[in-house]
Amino acid sequence: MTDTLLPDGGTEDVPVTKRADWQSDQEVRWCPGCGDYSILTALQLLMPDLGVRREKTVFVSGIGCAARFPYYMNTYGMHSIHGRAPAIATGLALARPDLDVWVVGGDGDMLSIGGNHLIHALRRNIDINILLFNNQIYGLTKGQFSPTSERGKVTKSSPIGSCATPFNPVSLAIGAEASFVARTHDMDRHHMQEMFRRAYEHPGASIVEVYQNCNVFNDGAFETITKKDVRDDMLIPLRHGEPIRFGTEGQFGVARHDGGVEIVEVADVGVDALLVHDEARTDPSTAFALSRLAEGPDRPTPVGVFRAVDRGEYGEAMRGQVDQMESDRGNGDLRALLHSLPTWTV
Amino acid sequence: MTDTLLPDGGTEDVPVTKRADWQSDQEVRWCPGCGDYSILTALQLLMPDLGVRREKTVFVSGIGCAARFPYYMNTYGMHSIHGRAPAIATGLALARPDLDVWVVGGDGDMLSIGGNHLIHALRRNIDINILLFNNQIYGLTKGQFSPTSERGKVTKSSPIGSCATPFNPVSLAIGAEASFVARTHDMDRHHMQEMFRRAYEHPGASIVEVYQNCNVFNDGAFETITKKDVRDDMLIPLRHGEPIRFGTEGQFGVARHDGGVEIVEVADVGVDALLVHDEARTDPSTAFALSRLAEGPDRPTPVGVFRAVDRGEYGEAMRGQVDQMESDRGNGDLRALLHSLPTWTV
Amino acid sequence: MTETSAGSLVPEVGRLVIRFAGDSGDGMQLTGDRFTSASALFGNDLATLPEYPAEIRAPAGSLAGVSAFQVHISDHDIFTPGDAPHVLVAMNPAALKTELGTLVDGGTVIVNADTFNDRNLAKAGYDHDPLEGDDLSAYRLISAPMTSLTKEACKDLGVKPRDAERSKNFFALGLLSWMYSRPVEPTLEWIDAKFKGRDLIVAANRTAFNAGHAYGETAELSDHKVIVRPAEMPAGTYTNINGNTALAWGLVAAGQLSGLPLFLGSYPITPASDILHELSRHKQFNVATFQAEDEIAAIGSALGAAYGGHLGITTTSGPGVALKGETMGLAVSLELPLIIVNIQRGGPSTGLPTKTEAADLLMSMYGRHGESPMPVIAARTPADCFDQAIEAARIAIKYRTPVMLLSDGYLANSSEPWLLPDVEDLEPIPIEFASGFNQVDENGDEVFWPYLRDDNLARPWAIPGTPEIMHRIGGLEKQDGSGNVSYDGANHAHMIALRAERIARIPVPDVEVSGDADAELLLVGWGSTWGAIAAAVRRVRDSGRKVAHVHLTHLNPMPANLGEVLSGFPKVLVPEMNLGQLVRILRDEFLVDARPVSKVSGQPFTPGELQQVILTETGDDS
Amino acid sequence: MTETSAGSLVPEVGRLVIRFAGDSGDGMQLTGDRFTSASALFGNDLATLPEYPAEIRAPAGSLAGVSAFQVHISDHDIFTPGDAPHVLVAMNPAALKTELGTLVDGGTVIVNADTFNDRNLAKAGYDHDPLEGDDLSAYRLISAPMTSLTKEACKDLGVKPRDAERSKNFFALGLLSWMYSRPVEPTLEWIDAKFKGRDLIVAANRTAFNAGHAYGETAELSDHKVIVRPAEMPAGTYTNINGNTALAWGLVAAGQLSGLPLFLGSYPITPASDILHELSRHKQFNVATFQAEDEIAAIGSALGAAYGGHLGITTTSGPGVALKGETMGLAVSLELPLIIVNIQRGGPSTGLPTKTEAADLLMSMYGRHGESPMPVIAARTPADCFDQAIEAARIAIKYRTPVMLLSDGYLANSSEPWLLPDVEDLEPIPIEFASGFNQVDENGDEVFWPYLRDDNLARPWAIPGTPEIMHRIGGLEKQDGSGNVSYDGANHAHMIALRAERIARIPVPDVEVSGDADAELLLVGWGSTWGAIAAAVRRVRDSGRKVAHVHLTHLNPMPANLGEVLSGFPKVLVPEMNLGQLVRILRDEFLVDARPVSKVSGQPFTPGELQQVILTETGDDS
Ligand SMILES: Cc1ncc(C[n+]2csc(CCOP(=O)(O)OP(=O)(O)O)c2C)c(N)n1
Ligand SMILES: Cc1ncc(C[n+]2csc(CCOP(=O)(O)OP(=O)(O)O)c2C)c(N)n1
Ligand code: SF4
Ligand code: SF4
Ligand SMILES: [Mg+2]
Ligand SMILES: [Mg+2]
Repeated sequence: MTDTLLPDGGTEDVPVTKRADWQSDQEVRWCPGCGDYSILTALQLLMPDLGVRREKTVFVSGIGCAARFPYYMNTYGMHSIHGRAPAIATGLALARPDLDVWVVGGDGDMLSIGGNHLIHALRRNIDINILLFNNQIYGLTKGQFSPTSERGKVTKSSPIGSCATPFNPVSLAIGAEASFVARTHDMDRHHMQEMFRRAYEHPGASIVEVYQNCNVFNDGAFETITKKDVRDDMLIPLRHGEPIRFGTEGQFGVARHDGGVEIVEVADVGVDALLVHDEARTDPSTAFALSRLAEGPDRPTPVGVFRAVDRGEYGEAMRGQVDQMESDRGNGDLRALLHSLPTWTV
Repeated sequence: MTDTLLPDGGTEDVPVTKRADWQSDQEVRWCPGCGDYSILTALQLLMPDLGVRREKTVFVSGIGCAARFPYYMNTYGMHSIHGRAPAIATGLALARPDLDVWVVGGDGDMLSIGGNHLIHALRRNIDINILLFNNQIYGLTKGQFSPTSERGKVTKSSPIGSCATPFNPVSLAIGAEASFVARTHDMDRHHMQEMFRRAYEHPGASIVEVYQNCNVFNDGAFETITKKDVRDDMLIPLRHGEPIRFGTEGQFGVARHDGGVEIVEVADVGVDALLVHDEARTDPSTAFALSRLAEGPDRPTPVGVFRAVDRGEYGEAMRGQVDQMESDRGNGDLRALLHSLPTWTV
Repeated sequence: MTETSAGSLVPEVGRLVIRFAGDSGDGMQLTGDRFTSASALFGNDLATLPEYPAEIRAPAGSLAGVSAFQVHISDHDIFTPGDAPHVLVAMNPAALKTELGTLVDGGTVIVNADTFNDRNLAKAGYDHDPLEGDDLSAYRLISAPMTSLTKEACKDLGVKPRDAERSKNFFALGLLSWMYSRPVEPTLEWIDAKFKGRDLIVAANRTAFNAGHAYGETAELSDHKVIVRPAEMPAGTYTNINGNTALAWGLVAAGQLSGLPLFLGSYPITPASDILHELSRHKQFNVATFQAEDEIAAIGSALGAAYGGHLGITTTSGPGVALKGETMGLAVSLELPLIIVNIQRGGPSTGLPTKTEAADLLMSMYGRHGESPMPVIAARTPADCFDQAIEAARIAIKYRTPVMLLSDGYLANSSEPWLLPDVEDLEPIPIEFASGFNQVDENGDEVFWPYLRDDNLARPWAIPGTPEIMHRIGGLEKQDGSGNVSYDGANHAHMIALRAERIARIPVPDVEVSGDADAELLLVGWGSTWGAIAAAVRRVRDSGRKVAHVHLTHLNPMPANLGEVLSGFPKVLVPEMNLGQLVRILRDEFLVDARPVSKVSGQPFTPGELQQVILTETGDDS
Repeated sequence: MTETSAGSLVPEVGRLVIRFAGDSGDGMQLTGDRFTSASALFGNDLATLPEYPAEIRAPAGSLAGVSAFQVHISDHDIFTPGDAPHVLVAMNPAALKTELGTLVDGGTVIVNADTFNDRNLAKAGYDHDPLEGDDLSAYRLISAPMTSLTKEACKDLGVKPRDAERSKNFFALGLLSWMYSRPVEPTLEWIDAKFKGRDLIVAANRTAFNAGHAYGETAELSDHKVIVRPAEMPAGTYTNINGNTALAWGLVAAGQLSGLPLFLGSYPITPASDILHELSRHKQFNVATFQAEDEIAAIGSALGAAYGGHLGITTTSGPGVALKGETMGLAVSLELPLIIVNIQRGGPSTGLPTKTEAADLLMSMYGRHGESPMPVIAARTPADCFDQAIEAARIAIKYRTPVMLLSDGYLANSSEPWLLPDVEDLEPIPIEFASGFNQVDENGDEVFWPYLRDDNLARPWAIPGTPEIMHRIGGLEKQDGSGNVSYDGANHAHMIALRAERIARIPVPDVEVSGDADAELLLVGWGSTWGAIAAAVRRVRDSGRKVAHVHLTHLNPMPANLGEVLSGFPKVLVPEMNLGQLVRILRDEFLVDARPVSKVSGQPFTPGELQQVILTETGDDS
């Protein structure tokens, strides 16, 4: 497939950049103290390390506070409409495999109105990196519950509490055949960067759930697990090839139990009983089980890469078909096409 | 909540009905041989047994061959628009808890365009019974691949094969927090009826995937597992409280393996090693693992109830809030409402 | 009760427009609101216009973070929040910078002098201090160190200085209350009630308010004092209401009047969300609010509830309406009652979400595939939203049709005194659900025909649960009468004509011409332009010229006498907050050479702008 | 080459309309298609109209299962598939029952007598055998036992009788080929090619065809023979093409002419799906087809691809367009090229999905929130779909705008001979992507302004991957030029005006008046009504009366001379397959008293219907 008109994207070495090169000239307009800032910083600091070109990088977003993200990156970017970023990014990524396409959105944008595009992008394994900023609230519209808000949540649109069970974004993604699923949070720059890098490196669709604090409408939603002083006991780091273990002294761990997983005290069961994390299992069942450990951010919650398997990216297959037809039939010949049905001459 | 204007729905006993009472006067217009017929028959034969009233029963559907279902039931029915049946049914079920609301649709209707409404209805646990007729094809539009078509499927819109990994509807539903998930197929009336009855009895949202043969555009899609002579070896019946076992002589079974489940020979492992099916596990991990047994209908495939847990139905909570506000504030007093902001008198 | 007793030396003015502006964190909306309430209780007629920044919380002190609230008070009935303000309260340099341009020449500028430091000046883009240069020479400046005076006043209360500082808006409010002789008690009582239990805050706010009040006296600002006397208003009880609240209450009222439970299916979107918020607080009126996963599910759920015999409603704004088109088409085909509320905002696309515009009229009329006519009505003032919500329900229920109810960001947020109706006077909305067979078939058997029509051409509202009359409906074309699916061409043509006629025949009140029936020029408006047009027409007529005004509430179908009315005027102008949409419909329907007057800058017309247009058109462009 | 040499006794007719009708399983579409091909090769001008039942496979023998194919052949240029057929081929009683009414008085009815048994008669709702009563007395009946004759002829081939029976449509085709002197070889060759490898089927079909041909001779049907001579057509190579195929090829051509890869994002829907199918077969033209999860994702993906520098296209029908409104609005705001193809069908809602209608014009113009103008163009004939697809691409690319391309179910499926263009003659579509800085900022630095405009007011098409000019775009209002988000009211007003002007200024060809420039009556049409209007106008003018016709391809913007043209005619009628939509726009734009002529019965106008309208309007209603 020859896209002669498209920029060939520089054959010289990727230039060395620094954070400032990735910062756009736009004033950042989130509320002071918003968790989005630290995510932005993490990514802007990471980009120079990825060895990618700014002009080959595109951020696509929907609408919401999170969705303002593209404005602040000195890359290409589209701030589209509510919920549709995964669909738009799908078209862009399929058309332009030379680009790195990132999708950024909030829990409302991507799980409420955009839920269908999200699960289909994951299923198809489109080569995009999805960052889901989950603050469990609608920020931009000033505080209604979202599909990740806990049951009973009191908000402007649920004055005596919401009635709905929330999605667990990791479970949903795994149920939708996602090939890469990770979780991180806005209080740990290093961990975010690790997850973003892994998402970037993954062929096909990757989704990273980022617990993000909305200090205006849902302040402290993740405090119980992400605050520095509780983190060790409340976050369960998933590390490929390692037994899943956490706690200030590593006193807790995760072990299989009745088809799922449960938290155990290492002292009780011994290290060998701990589940050794294997993010590359073809069968997503264990990854799914891990996603069930915490129903909400009030119990010890796994962070890290739940699942990372290479199962073939959609665009490659799609472009393969163009190539196949080209090699079967030669490059398109318009005259031949027009004459392909029975013709007669007067 | 007093709906004085709404029909009070008969206090006399539910009248005894027979199949014919549930058949509408409309000529059935599916292709001769279509699997939809047997599903219709199964349901029309079942209804008299459920002890329900025709006037209290509503079928809501989207668009597609499957979605013509409501026309043939002598109940209330709405043949709505493509993909939106779960949303419309949600409103109806919430407004009218006295009704039994069924949703019928195809794999395109409910998993492609309607995927988002479906997963949100499941998550919220709306009290509706969803029958997903999965024929792995778009029937009504004459044969394009659907979100459940296998990769590589050749159809009108994928002349050299589709590039996408399909959804596993059971996995997707479980990932979306479904409280009741079952699978059955159009070749076994008795099993269908059992599943439909269970779906009916379940409080909250229930979804039944029905493997359905489209003999015109995707004939034989499930033949390898549902044909009478292979069925025993290819279908894995899930029965609550029983070890999962199948095969003409019961020679196969399902056992846990590496966090998932696998098929074993009973002779090799012994009966005690088999997984005892527990549909009521709060943790959906095992149900999810079971859903992964077959990637497509070419390997032994579980049928039956994967998961059935009562986790509180949305409508009940919602109506509870009306009651709560009524008891906190008394029945709405319009005059008081109009005077609830500061007033002054001239 | 205050100094403004007769005989005072305070000059009187007929009306006064005050604009409060400050940083988002400065509490300007609250300050404006309180001033408004006090003015309402005092007896003025009034109208308000809040304006928020688009960002949730823009950086403190920035131009983007300026929040403003305009209030127009008067001693006679008024229609709008006013043109250029007479008084600008600017709590920081950014507010001064963005808002000064709107002030009338010679107007009063009241600033919080404490904020005019280098940092804030820089943030606002000033390279000098405007309080010192010539910037304000055309205005009357009151420069009060509000922050420090407030801190000072509170210093003995035990409030932390930073908390005391937060009360500075009450200082401003106190000062304005003194200058314009507002009653003091209501505000103090309100403070007590609002911050009940938080004694320090009550004390600080009270103290700041009193300090501001005293400041006027002591700083000898007496020559700034003016008084706006109470307006003569019809007797009755009033409340100050904005459009969204009125609309929500109107829906509640429609539920009560019809005896139907309300089902709102909605998805949050500015500036419509507040209707969802408001309704979700009043469930005791048998109101169910369902926050759906998107706008399509929102209308879908409302339609499902309507099918079940509830009053189904969906509320949204332009982008949401653009998503609902297909489901509206289904509702048209199903012939079920449904209310779609569109609080219009600046477009296209995401556009200017927090600004007003009224550019969705043509979409309301034609934004569905196929021939799918729907009644469209539009509210004209905040309080009118109450009436039109009821009207929308009445039409939807009686004619079994989806109805589009239009409001806009301006009506949604601005407020006016509303003479509360007597609840008993509201006309009930009769409901009749089908209850049994309505037809005899060829075999002489009784059957139910879901598309048998009444005198209004409406089909039965036949809800599930009703014994005997089970039937199926759907979006495929149906045989008229039996409702069976029909692919028959002649029947399709018949049904299309019938659906059109059913809507076209809905009786709507004739338009009334206000102003001079023998004028050369007629202004035709719809929706929220009412206030500005009415005010402009009054001004022009007061100056001795002739002009007439007709305002449409019902846009589809239109009043029967409209064509005749239009033909009576040589010139017809149609002011709209769009590029000219109603004008297209009028030209098409009536072949009149009506011309558009457009404003699409995110703000409502001011009376002055339209006054100028009228003067120009009537031959004087002074 | 056949018996129709000069001097034969066979009477000549100028044109002939034949309608093939039978059960869905009878292969009528294929039979009609073959007859059409043979006629094309013979040199007739022609036009076809297939009509399928709505069900995939309705019960055999039922009225709902009748499938029909109409072909109009002639010795002169024609414009439509004809009015009432002269010949009806009815393969079973149900086909006779549903189709007989359309036949001209005295027309020929050819039936497969074998199917007229009790069972089939009952299924068709006959209580007697119409072949025996008076039902057909007004017609010329040819009653051939096609099934048994076919079986008989095939009996020695070794084909199972049930399989042989399947070939009965070839019997019918053979008979018609004999009656109307169609060349035989092409059909036989086609059979060989089509069923290659399945020798028994080839033999059965060949045998049946020959048997039918012989039947005409032996059954002495000679007085039924007529001949339609080849038409004089411009020299060149022709192919018989339907609208959907032409449209798909036009898109491929646009890709080739612009050098852009094609990206089609689509979701299946009748009658648009075939474009998706066709394009997915031609990936070697650098065509990507993406079957999305719904219509919103379909247009979204196309827009994403367009942003990436591909020619982004989405194809759908009415209900799908109703879902795309919000994303079209985004495309308007982003000012990116995008083609939205709407193959209109009967509405509202699901309506009559397999029938034609053209009632989405107003939605195309106004079906988005806010002021979001978009070019709209409509194809007029099947082959014209090729040209208009290219035109849509040309406008989209040059003016960086979404373009709505309208076709309908009738154009989609009906076919006509198309004089194949010389590929070299097609005008290239120049592409220019932005390649670097285009502006200098206050500091003297080079910068890129994504909304800097060219002479056409179009902004740069600046695609990701281009070094240096990284920038962000979105649906919020933007500062003109810099493209930065702007909440400034004056800029918003400017941008709205600019977006409107950009579209309004697109140059489109003037309309040409065909017929009599000095007539009293002008017919204005758009889209697929062209054929029927042109044919009616020709008939009326042939009869000596004056009438004129103007046909619009460009509906937004409209041709510059249209107003002047309209003003030249005292009477203007606008035939449309809706309740009157273009007529609204014309009345609005030009204040002419144009009046609608509506047809909404799921079928296109026939020339006869419009002829009658014209005669009535021009004072003769004979
Ligand atoms: C079609 C449409 N519907 C609704 C909205 C209003 N809206 C904007 S953002 C948003 C949700 C914001 O929540 P989330 O996606 O979680 O992002 P956050 O602001 O929390 O980062 C909504 C409902 C819109 N802009 N467009
Ligand atoms: C908005 C909209 N998009 C597309 C269609 C066309 N359409 C009708 S049914 C259908 C899919 C049918 O497949 P499925 O849901 O699997 O049902 P089946 O016919 O296989 O039973 C499609 C794409 C439509 N009617 N409306
Ligand atoms: S509202 Fe919440 S999510 Fe949005 S910018 Fe403010 S703090 Fe962040
Ligand atoms: S097309 Fe397939 S699914 Fe549809 S009715 Fe026919 S056999 Fe059944
Ligand atoms: Mg959020
Ligand atoms: Mg299907």
